[in-house]
Amino acid sequence: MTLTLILEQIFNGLQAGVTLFLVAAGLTLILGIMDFVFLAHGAQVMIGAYAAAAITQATGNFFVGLGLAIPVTFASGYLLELLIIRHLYQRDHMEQVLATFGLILFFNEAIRIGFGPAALYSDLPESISGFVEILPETPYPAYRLGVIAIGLICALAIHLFVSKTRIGAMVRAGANNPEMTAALGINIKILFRLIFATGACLAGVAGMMLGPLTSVQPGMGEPLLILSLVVIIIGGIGSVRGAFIAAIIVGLVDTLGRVFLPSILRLFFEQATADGAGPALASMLVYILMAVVLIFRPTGLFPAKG
Amino acid sequence: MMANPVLDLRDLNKSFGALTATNNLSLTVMPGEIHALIGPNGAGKTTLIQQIYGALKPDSGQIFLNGRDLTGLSVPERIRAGIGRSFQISNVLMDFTVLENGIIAEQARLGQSFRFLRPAFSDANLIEGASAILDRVGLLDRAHLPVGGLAHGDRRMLELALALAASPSLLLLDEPMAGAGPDEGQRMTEIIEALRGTVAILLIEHDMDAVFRLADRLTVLVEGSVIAAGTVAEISQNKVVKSAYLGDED
Amino acid sequence: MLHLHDIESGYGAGQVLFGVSLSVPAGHVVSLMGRNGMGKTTTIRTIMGQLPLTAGRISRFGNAQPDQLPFQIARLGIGLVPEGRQIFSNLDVTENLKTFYRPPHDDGGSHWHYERVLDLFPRLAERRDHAGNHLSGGEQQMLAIGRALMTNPKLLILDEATEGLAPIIRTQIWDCLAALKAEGQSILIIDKNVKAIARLADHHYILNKGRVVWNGDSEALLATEGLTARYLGV
Amino acid sequence: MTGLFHFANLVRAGIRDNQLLWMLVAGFALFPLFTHFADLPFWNDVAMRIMLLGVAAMGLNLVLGYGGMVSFGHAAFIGIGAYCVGISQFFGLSNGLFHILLSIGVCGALGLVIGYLALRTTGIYFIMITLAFAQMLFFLFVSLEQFGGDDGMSIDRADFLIIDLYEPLRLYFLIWVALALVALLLMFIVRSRFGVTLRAIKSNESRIEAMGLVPLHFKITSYVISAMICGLAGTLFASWQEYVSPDIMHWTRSGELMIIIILGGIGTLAGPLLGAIVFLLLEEFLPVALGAVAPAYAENWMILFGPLLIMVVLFGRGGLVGLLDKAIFSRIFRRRMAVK
Repeated sequence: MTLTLILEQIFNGLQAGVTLFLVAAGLTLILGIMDFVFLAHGAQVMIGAYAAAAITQATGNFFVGLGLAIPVTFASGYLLELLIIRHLYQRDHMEQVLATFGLILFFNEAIRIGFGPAALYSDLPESISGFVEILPETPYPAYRLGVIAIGLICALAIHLFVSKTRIGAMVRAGANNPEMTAALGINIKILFRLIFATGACLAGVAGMMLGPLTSVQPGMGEPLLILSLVVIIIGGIGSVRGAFIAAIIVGLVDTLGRVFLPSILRLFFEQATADGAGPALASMLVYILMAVVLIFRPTGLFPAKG
Repeated sequence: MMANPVLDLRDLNKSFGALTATNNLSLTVMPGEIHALIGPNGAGKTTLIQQIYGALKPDSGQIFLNGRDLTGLSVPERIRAGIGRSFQISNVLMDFTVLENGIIAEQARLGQSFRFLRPAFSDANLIEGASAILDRVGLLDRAHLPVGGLAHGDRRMLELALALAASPSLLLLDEPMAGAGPDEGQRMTEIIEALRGTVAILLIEHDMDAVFRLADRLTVLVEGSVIAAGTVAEISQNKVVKSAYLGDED
Repeated sequence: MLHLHDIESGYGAGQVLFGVSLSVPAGHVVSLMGRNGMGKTTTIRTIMGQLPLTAGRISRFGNAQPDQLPFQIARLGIGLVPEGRQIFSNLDVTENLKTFYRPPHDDGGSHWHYERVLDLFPRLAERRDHAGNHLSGGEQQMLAIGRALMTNPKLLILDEATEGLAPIIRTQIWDCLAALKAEGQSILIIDKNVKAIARLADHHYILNKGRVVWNGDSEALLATEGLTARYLGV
Repeated sequence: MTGLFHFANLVRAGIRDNQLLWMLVAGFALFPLFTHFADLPFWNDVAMRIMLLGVAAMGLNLVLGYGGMVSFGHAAFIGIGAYCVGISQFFGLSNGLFHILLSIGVCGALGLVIGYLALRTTGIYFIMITLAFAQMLFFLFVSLEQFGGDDGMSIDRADFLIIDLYEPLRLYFLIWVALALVALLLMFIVRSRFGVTLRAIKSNESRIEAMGLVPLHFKITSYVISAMICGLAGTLFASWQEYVSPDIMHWTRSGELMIIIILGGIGTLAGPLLGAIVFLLLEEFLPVALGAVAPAYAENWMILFGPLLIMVVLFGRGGLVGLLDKAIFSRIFRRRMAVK
């Protein structure tokens, strides 16, 4: 266990964390402001990844793929809200679970029909597939570093947008008291739709950035969806700041736990026990973390209301 | 010799941020009396009821029921200690019939709610107990109606019946006349009147005709503080009350 | 400005208003009085489109189109100061004001903007960075009025704007409303303070059990024997 | 489909919920007779799956339908029940009765822990937390290499007392007995003082508190009972499948259970079983139907099933059965109007 390895894994954790945040940011607003259980948010990740991969293949240019995928995901979120989601706001949570579960099945199957069940792999262009020395003799993939940078920039942009702009203040007012917000002349239906589309867009950005790092395949969004739900519960539903902090924590705990937990256990237990329990414990770590947070703070670390 | 009070509030304080909802408030309710709590909206009446009931925790001060310190007890524990409550907005079991509401209250009173075998709604003993509960407010003839189909005033009656079910020593009534028509209000007044002497009542009500008719004593609350307390005659002559409540300031 | 013709409304199956008619002419201050539970706030909520109109007609600034949404009604030029103030607790004072700014409808009236609202309520200027839930009741009330003024309304509606406040704060609020009236602001106000409202308003309506049982000017209000005791008193 | 339509009519005609339940249970007892004479042995297998999913859904329905707790993690209990068989056999313990008792015990204890933690929250938090706990267990078994990890482990149909479950129909009737027992248990619970209070908590928790009862006690108890029932279903599922892998507790299965309940009719005794029938028939016939139209895409039947779920939520308040019923009825009705 060297310093290099630790540093590298911390960066991997950060990269996982910021990606998770992009998925969780929109979702926490959808859950918190609209009180809407939107399980198909993972499908937006998938749509973003496929859009980027398909456009990259068609145009042969990775950056065009990334650039064009953004409006595609925004439009898909906008249309989804307009056609289906807005009819579900007044329904109870269980019906929302059922309908958005149906959406997941539909999107996964549609992608399977359109692109086949096999995973798509997209190669990174030469220009960004190299390594950067983050410390002397500690090379780190440039692309992952870029993902971290873009994720942090997005996080900063979201933070500034929500806390500094007038529309951001409208969003927060809408979260606090939608009826009063409307009575002051704000069209909260449009506001909700834009939040929804923006959330979809952010999830899409996460998907397209993950494309070259993982396999792009039907259902790829669901593990991220579940993890981002954990993030939202830890951070407090409806809080963007909470989502960011929780996402980084979850990203680091998950990544570092998987790498280092078995060796840490080996310090205390016999090798066989440690090797058996290590991976199991590591994969449960974020859920254990969530349970612990809930025992002490049942509404998460930074609840948006109250 | 003075009897011991049923409810004894000592120096209660409660604030929400900079908003003082209850300000150093002390108050007693004597056995069998109807004690009305009046004051403008936002004066902290419901907040006070919530603290007695246990849904809100006072920042400081103590609450005694029959000499027992309730501070720190949960809502169900306070109910079992002898508090009954009706809510501002009808709080009854809407998906059940009137009789079923009574049966659920009766089995709770008997401490039998944790039984798994015999059907509850066809149990003769429970039906008998529930009928007695409903009879007190004159709802027996509507026992088999679903609560959802009940007139608003009857729902208020059922609410009162449920609050009375466990024979509490203190009844908290939060605007029992709210939303009732004139006839319903009259009926409710008569039923509360009939309870006088059997149970101590702390009553919040805006219908002043009803308050003047029912209350043995009045406490006037403004901005969380008691500004006057006394009999109906004393309060209705009180200049401070007039200016604070009617707002006839110059 | 605002005309209600025989409106009926309520919550679900429970009807609250049984044919209420009233008018607010331009530049006038009109009051709506009555005890709690008589339908005052229900009338306001129906005017704002927050409750459906089941019968009758509402004309807002000559626009009588039914089924408008609350935000559309607000944009026609109604500024609401709601019962219970309803300040956004997670926004600071500045955000509570600036977020809802809309320019005036025509250049005739006065123009309310952030600085001018702070001039009107110097207390708010001192607390401009405080979150809404860290304000006292009086400050919240001032903020609610300021917030409604920021929309540059043609008609300002105040629902119990002095309720539950200390007398000195109430006096400030009344002075502020008098100043607004002097500028020609049209106002519909609900309050229980008969004397203060008789000084401010030109015309009064008294609601009892969902019906207008009396209306008239201030002189008549104060002169009519037993009116306040019957419909308004303790 | 006409059969289901007929049942819906029976309900309308005043056949009570519990009567419908017992008719269905009796139907499953007689079903092997039908498959024997019609020479359709494959359908016994389908019927076993329906009964197993039905039992699990009935267990979930106690908290979901009667208690109003939207648990999105009940597949975990099915999985734990199934792994109780696998792991017992791994250590050489092969008695089926022991497996059942073990899984009921383990699921009860686990239900107590998860229920206690999850029920501190409400609303969306509760949904998400139950889901997260199920995921925790899912990943636990994915990473337990000694018990097969991702690949799972195969299972012997264990001896149940002296019955050899490899004999034809033995397992079928063991499952049937479990179904009947669970149906009986739920019928008693739902009508009992406890069940009545649980339903009242769903209707209005604060009124139950105002009666001096602690709602949490009732909720946790029902959560534990429902976990045990799902554990039982999982144990039998493992025997039926002769195999167990983490897949059995994948979060989509929790979704499936919810779908089954809502399709059949939430908060009813017969609903979960009815829903299981509809669900598995859709699973059998949608590919056939799709294959008839577009042979290349028969495997992609989910593309129809997903929108179907959305339609049920948007237009069919009374579950799929209600939807079908309404559609057929209104057509007949319109035709009659036209004749007049």
